[in-house]
Amino acid sequence: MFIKEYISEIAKATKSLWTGMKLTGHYFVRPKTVITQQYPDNRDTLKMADRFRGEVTMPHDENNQHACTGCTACELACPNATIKVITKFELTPENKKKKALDTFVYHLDMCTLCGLCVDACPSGAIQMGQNFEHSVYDRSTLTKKLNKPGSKIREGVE
Amino acid sequence: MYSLHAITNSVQNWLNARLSSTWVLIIESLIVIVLAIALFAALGLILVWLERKVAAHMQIRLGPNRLGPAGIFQTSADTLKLILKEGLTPDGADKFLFNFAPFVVMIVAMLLLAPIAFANGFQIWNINIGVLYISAISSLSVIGILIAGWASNNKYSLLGAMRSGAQIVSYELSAGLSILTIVVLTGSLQMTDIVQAQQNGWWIFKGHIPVIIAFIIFIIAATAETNRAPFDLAEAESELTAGFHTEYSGMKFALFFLAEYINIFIVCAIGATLFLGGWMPFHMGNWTQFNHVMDFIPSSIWFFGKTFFLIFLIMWFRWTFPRLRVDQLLNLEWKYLLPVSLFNLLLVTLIAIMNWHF
Amino acid sequence: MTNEVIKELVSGPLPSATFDESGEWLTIQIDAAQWKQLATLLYNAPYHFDYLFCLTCVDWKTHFTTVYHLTSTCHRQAIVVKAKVDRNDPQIETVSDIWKTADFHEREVFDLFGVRFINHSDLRRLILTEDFEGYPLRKDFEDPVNMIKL
Amino acid sequence: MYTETQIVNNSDDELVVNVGPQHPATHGVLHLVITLQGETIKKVEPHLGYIHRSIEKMCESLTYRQFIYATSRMDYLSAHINNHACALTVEKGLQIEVPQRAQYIRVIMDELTRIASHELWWGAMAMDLGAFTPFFYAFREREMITEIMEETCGARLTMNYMVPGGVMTDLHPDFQKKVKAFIQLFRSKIDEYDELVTGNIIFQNRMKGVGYLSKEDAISYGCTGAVARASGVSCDIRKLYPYDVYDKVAFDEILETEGDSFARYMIRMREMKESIKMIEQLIDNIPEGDYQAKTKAVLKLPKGDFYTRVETARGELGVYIVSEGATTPYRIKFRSPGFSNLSALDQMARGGKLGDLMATMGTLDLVIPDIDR
Repeated sequence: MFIKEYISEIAKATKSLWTGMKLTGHYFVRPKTVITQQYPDNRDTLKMADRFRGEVTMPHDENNQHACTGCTACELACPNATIKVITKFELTPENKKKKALDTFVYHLDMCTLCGLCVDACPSGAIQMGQNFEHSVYDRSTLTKKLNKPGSKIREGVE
Repeated sequence: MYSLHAITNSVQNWLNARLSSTWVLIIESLIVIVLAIALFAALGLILVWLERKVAAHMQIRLGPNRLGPAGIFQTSADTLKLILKEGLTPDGADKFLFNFAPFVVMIVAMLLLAPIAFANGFQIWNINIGVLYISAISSLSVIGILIAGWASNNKYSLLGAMRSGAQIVSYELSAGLSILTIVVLTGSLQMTDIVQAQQNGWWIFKGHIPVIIAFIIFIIAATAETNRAPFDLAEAESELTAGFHTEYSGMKFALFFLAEYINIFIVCAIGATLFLGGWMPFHMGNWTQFNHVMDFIPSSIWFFGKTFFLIFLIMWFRWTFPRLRVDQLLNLEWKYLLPVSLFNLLLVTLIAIMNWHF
Repeated sequence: MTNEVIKELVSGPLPSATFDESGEWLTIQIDAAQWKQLATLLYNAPYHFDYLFCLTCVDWKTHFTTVYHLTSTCHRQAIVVKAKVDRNDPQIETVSDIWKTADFHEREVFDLFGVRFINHSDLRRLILTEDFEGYPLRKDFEDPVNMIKL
Repeated sequence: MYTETQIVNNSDDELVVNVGPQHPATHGVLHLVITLQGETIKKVEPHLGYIHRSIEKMCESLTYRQFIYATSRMDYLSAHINNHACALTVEKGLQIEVPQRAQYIRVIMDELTRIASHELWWGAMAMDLGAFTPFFYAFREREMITEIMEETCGARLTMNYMVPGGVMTDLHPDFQKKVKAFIQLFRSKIDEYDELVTGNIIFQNRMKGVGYLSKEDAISYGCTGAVARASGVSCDIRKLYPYDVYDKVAFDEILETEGDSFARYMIRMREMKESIKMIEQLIDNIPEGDYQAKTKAVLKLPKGDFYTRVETARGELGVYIVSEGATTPYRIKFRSPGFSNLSALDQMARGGKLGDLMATMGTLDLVIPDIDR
């Protein structure tokens, strides 16, 4: 009986090993199952999800206008002081003083891409961009000014 | 049958006609050394590339694919990198032994190349105790590993080396016993005789089930002797980081790496010679037509084809199985492989005596 | 086992303990000196609070409270014990011999708050380095290099 | 730390080996000082803190909306569940009623995260045992989950999708379709896992009877999750103290009684199937409605302390907030599951071989940032 057990043990072990080998062999002979994405080569076809959080951007329309009122809600919402909103006072046509955006400083190197600033923005002025290739040679280039030079706030955004 | 005798003989005759016999010997030795080193380099590059490709496709990846077609130059680039790297020697290491160990392992691997018949009439040294020579020399590589582990002055290395010692000493037994089955059947220790004995069929087909069992045991023991997963306890990446070669870098590491692959090639070549007929083509009984077609395929292709088949098998093991634990490793040898192979040897002896084999 | 029963059973041996039922679980507030006695009491039958699932400390600037969240795997009842620890000489009896999980948690509290656990077998810093000065989770901890004051 | 003299003066042929902080089997920067006698382990002593960022101290200066994102960095493999726990605590304090739709979304996301985490654990654990291939098979399926996450939440690992009162954005229109496709694929692939690893004789020998933890010890060491359930301790928070819609889903608490590494392994393998079952029940029944309750712009928790327990992929995560009525927590404590589970490692590994330590550590499913915080 001992011999029988001994042999059946060996047979069972061999079978379990063979099942595993069958699986790896199965994939070995089927090159179509390969899932590798050849990243820098597939850049043209690579499409990130719409909601992917790659960086904070401020969209400008064709008249070089944005929607930021300079309310600093994003600055307050940011957990790591990534955003610094510098405001100035502009004169409206009615000769009233009005707070407006001067510079929107964005430190990409400190950003954790949590999306809280976009969530907090009351006028939808900032968005999450899909760009994820952020590597640079000089760290100082990661401090960005989001509003384009000469841009103005869009009409009707309060 | 196509033979390489013509080439080797013509080289010898050409040299004999022009030089004294001493110079002939020296020049022939030089040719052999150059060929052996070239074979080493080529094998190293091809096997590493092959392993990476096999692994990649089993793991649903592509593997190296940037340098050259299908990445075949990747290993050359890696070798270049290893040559350019600084060869560090740790402060507390035994400097002489530390630098000596990779060469021991390498020299052993080179010595093992001598009696292997690569093709019909193409063999470095047709020694009449070929099989004995191989089993004697192959157990020397453990000394290199022990030296490396001890001299590194690293606890991981030491543990790895000790494991390797226990492992190789015990697996040598079942490897030797399974080799003996073929020696018993052939009645000769000479490699050429063993190959010639398989002219009418390979031993694995002629020798009934006992030889198949011996073949399986040989493959397991060979995997263990070359420290390959699932028996890679000497380097056990997740336990001992890199085991006995933790402290090695640059070219010294490359020598260990190369020796590992050369050892795989050699054990697989021995397996192919003993069980699968070496360079002998595949013959089927009295199908003369078929046998004739088979004879047209050069004997070297037969040899390398069989060897690479076995190498693929060993790679297949590596990329499928988890690693054994050190006590289970010894259990497997002493409780399963050794009794089975002893009993098996008895059966084979019976077959040989009664002439039951085909 | 209801809160009433626990209150009754605890206030017997520890008359100075106060109870607070405003939170999710019954909270027992005691002094540091009484903790070991209460812990042994709670661990044994009939309460059998065998599972210490959270051990932490709060710095109230005037004093510390070590907070123990206990539950019983048989009664599925949870209670909170808050022990008041003197801030100038923070020490409290260890419970790592009762609940083994307290071993690591007490070392963590010692590391970050500086509360010394008496009779703890291996009270060393767990997370920070041995030569670290100060106890970072205290409210008066200052680190001019790594901390930005808002 | 050991000084050189201590090592030299060790009696009984003991060998003190540092495993980590950089070691292939510690999955991060865990430092174990192990005392060996030959290959047998005499003692394991963890040294923590290599990735300590003092998240608890950081959170004391972050508002109740902001601190949630930081918790994704603790147990990054179950980031969703960490965020969920924090959101639940804030909701408990403010007594916000979360809309049904948000509750459903949260639970589905939690379970997807759990599967993704267990997939990674499975691959990494097989790697600890020396099998490299399972890692890639596990990542193939995990990739589908991360893609689903990326599409709906905007990130693959640190989602930051939960906000107090619900979830940040509504589900992506393709969400249900993709999750169903994933479930179908996963069901066909999970058998491969069994073929490749579970049934393998070498694997079973490495796992069975290794790293034994008794039921009493599991309770005493405060173990939770698969580690405790493998020893027969019923501790699934989802079952015992259901939160969100866990009380509406039918699922079993997976229990094993052997207490060894193989039991822990089986718990997690079975949990993956259980999670699939839960998602199947929920995915077609997500009610319409708001995905976020209306909350004030500035959240202030009332005075008092609040404790929430949730079941992450590794065990019980407790979030303890002490509030003084301000906009930031006065004191916050994360009771992380890995911390308690790690403390039982010494007990489990003693007397085993060096290889057993790796098997045990693999089945503990340690995530180092979760331990160090």
